[in-house]
Amino acid sequence: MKKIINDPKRVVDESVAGFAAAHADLVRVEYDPIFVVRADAPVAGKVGLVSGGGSGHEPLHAGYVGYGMLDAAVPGAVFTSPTPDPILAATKAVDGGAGVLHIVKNYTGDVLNFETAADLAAAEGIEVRAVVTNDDVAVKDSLYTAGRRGVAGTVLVEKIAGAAAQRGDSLDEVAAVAERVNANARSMGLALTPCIVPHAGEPSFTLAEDEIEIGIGIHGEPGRERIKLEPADRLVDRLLDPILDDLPFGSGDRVLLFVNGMGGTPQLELYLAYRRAAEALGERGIEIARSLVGNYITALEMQGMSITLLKLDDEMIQLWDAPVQTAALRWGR
Amino acid sequence: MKKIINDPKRVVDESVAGFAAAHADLVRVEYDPIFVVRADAPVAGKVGLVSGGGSGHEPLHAGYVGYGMLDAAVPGAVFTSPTPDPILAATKAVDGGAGVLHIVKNYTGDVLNFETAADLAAAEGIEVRAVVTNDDVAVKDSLYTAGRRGVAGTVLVEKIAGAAAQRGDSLDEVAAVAERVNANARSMGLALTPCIVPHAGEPSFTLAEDEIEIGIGIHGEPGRERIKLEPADRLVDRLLDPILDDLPFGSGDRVLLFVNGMGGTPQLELYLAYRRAAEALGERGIEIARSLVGNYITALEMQGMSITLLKLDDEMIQLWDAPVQTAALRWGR
Amino acid sequence: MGLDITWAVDWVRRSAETVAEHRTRLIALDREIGDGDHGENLDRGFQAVLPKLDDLAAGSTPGDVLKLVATTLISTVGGAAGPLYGTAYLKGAMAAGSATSLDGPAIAAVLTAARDGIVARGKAESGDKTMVDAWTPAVEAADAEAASGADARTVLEAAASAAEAGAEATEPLVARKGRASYLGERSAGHRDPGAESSALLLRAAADAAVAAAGD
Amino acid sequence: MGLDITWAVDWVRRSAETVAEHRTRLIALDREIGDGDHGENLDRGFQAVLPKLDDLAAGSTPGDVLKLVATTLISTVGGAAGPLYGTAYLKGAMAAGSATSLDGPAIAAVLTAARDGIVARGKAESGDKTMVDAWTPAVEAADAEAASGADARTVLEAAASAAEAGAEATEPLVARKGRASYLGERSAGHRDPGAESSALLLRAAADAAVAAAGD
Ligand SMILES: Nc1ncnc2c1ncn2[C@@H]1O[C@H](COP(=O)(O)OP(=O)(O)O)[C@@H](O)[C@H]1O
Ligand SMILES: Nc1ncnc2c1ncn2[C@@H]1O[C@H](COP(=O)(O)OP(=O)(O)O)[C@@H](O)[C@H]1O
Ligand SMILES: [Mg+2]
Ligand SMILES: [Mg+2]
Ligand SMILES: [Mg+2]
Ligand SMILES: [Mg+2]
Repeated sequence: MKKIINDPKRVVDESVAGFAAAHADLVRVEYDPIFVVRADAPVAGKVGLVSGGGSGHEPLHAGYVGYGMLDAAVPGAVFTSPTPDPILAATKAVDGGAGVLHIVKNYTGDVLNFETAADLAAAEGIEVRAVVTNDDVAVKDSLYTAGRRGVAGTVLVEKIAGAAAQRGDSLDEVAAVAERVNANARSMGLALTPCIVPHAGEPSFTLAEDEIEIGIGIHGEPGRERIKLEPADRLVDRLLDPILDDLPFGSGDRVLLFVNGMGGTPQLELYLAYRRAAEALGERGIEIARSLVGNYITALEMQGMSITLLKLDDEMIQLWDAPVQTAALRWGR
Repeated sequence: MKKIINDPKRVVDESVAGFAAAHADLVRVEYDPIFVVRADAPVAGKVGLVSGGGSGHEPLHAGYVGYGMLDAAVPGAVFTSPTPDPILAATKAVDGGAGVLHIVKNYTGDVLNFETAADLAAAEGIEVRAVVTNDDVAVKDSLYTAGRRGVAGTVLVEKIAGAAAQRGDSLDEVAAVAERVNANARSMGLALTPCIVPHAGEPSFTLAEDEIEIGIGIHGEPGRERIKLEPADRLVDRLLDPILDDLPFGSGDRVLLFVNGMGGTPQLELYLAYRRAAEALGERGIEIARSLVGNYITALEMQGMSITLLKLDDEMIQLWDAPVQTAALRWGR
Repeated sequence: MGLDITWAVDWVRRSAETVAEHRTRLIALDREIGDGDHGENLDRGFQAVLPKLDDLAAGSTPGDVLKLVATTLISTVGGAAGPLYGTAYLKGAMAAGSATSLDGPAIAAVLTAARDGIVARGKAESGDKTMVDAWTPAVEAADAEAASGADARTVLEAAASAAEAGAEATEPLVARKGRASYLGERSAGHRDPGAESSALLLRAAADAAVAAAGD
Repeated sequence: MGLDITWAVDWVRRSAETVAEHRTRLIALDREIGDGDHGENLDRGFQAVLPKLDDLAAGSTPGDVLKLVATTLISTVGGAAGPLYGTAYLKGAMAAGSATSLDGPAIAAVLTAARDGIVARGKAESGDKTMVDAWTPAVEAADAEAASGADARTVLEAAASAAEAGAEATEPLVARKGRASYLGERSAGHRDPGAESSALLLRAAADAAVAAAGD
């Protein structure tokens, strides 16, 4: 295992400390229990947005704390949901009197720990709502399973709901727009290489030089299918087709096209993939109204990418375009 | 070789096409010869800034084309300087009547090709000045060698000179501030893994599971020294010490601390490294006035990082803080 | 002869020991069909419980020990296993009440409450390839022994053996809950890490009971 | 007997062929002490020259062919080798002038001008571990042969052999110019890719002269 780390047990603490030092203008960090919070929190009268989950997906979530997006991020150990204590502490720290929205990726651990924290916060008189993101079409959904994973769509939910909160929407309104974004977002990912969790020290799976995993999540877990490496355009189609069929997306739709890197794939390749995705959408008469390309939700050093489509409406576009000032997403101020 | 590409010969063209499609609000692309230019170029009366070099360092340089930074970027083949033709074409495309500054990283190929283009542009009546960046302390400098490489300091030169041009400085003034940034910037890098040039298909060097290269550049070339992997804090010190000694930097200096990822290293590790770098500067009484952490100048999927220190003065801080709107660096608008 | 506070404390110590010993194996199981953190998470949790055992007030009951484990796991483990085991120990503690000694039926009741807590929280059914597949046979075996008048040690022996068999029986299953469910058919052929750790914890309880009997 | 346009065109074709054939080896050499693109760059350049040969006007001279190679390499190769080889062919073309046939001394003059162009552009000295270390011995050998009255074919044979020896002799050197200089002492023990490609190109020139003599 080759990593720029000291003690594997201190990876998250030390990295968060570096993040806080580099972005002292945007955030501060509480250490016991650990969470990252907007420098000016709580913002009086504003709905507070809290997200969190296992570490290793950077810039998610701490990179999205700031004006117009999250009020706090709660980092767990690598790929491990945080416990209720820091979620509760973060919830209290961002409560400006208008209630708090939890944005939770759909994993059993995240859901259960956020649930407990929400119960505890409610017991202390804070109004909490939760939105559970589940945009991953690689997972077959059913009443009898854990359901779909929350993946890259979560970034879009955080930006758009964050803008709604920033303009003064109520908790119900912010939760509603977050739900709407999640309901209109679909993602799918692939991996060329596995990643190595620091405390595990070994890759999550092994792949031959010509093999890739299709339908992966963001935790270094194997995907649904192992196939031979194919040209980029074909790989893009393999991700895009199930996404398009699922919502479904069709001619005349306006979308946000989001090509996300898993952490170890260079931008050169992400933009090359974007080219084909844009072409394929064009062929179907789907209009790309907004784009996002880069490493926005990752699985440590994994090489691979995911594609997300979000079907936009006017309000979503307006909220997407609204100013945001975070370490990882910034425009308009 | 595992990459999200189609034909290795078309990697740069297809990626640039994707970049142009994703950022049509910021840039347009000319294809024959290929270069990326600000959507509103030429800006009348403004000094035009052109940079370029081999591809594979993304977001450098196309990611820095836009308001307040570069006017054009000229991408060569992967790790290969572009030829004079596209440099000349880009120079003509951004000439707003106030002259054009070439920002050239110090590599024989880049210097020679930009030189030829500048001669040709001068012959067409365009005033061209060149600033050659050479911030890499890993390379021993001497009159008899090719000199130091231009590496991460180039990003800082482009931002600060770009802001000077944007506020209306003359060609001489913009060149002077670019030279001043270069003269006050020092960098050094290390690699945990090599990278693979698409047309080569094989790694540039091989490293054992416990070995790293110290003093690498950004072209997948081996460094000056191969050592055993060490804890992150020790690695940071290994990069920082020669940087500090070289300028030298000392107590009371205000600096910009830039921890750059080589492409395949996750943010988690970069911020962890930043923590130690900030601590080490603090121990020496050096004030970190500004920071930058992320993948800003890369070597494809290489795992590793570089550290850059820039000694700041008031004007540099003001120009650093000035609004910038590019694909990869954006604030203030 | 019932099991008292000494047993409960010993169970926790043995739990921490067996989890540490099998940490790497649990990580490896979780890497195959999950995200490779189960052994690390549980190890962190039980290591956090150990120092707190020294602070237990005089006159503490087995129920107090279980509650201490519950709250510590909840606040240190995270992931799916943290809340699920936390709930299990919490409900077990409630079933144990303030009794100073637990006989066969009481132990069976504790295990039943723990299992019910896991099911209530995680909504998994038998056969979903989760820790429930270790707990449910364990509870059934414990109930049967308790009904036939067995002592606490025998009840725990039966539960541990049934949990071990249950964990092994998860191997051919296709997961329907937890991370392994994302793999679909590819989850078959691997043992569920949570079922395995459940078996380890119940074996630790039985071993502690044997040691207590030997006192 | 002098070398005419047929020889010049044949040289270019043989150059393209030998560069394509040794593309992978040149890449490998450049990977060891550079950035692994030399074979790719040169191959791209010479492949771009080939179709242009068909468009040469009737009555073109060897100098016209060299100029065509120069401008094409400059606008397609990039990197260090593009401008350096471009300058070499450009200066060579100027030395060839409008002669329709090049004898021994004329060939030696072309090679000298080419080498001088590389040195003027790249500022490398002998022993810096660059293509100059192939060109300088080649020029010296060519001059010596030309001075002793040898014909063009013999001059080129001598130049090619000297370039090959010069390329081989770069192996122990520590680089002071080009990318290999960044490696410091670690550049020793590897052959310079540009010196190697220079030897290939000069061997192609000699082979073309042999073929022309056989006409
Ligand atoms: N819904 C559920 N009900 C019961 N047990 C579950 C459920 N989801 C997951 N588990 C158990 O949790 C174990 C995984 O725990 P762990 O690896 O610590 O958490 P995570 O999956 O969050 O990484 C699985 O092996 C399984 O036994
Ligand atoms: N200053 C120089 N003078 C002469 N030859 C040089 C000089 N710098 C580099 N070279 C030659 O160029 C070769 C490398 O060419 P190439 O790989 O195509 O360019 P780059 O180094 O830009 O990748 C080296 O092997 C060396 O022979
Ligand atoms: Mg986990
Ligand atoms: Mg090159
Ligand atoms: Mg797990
Ligand atoms: Mg090269």
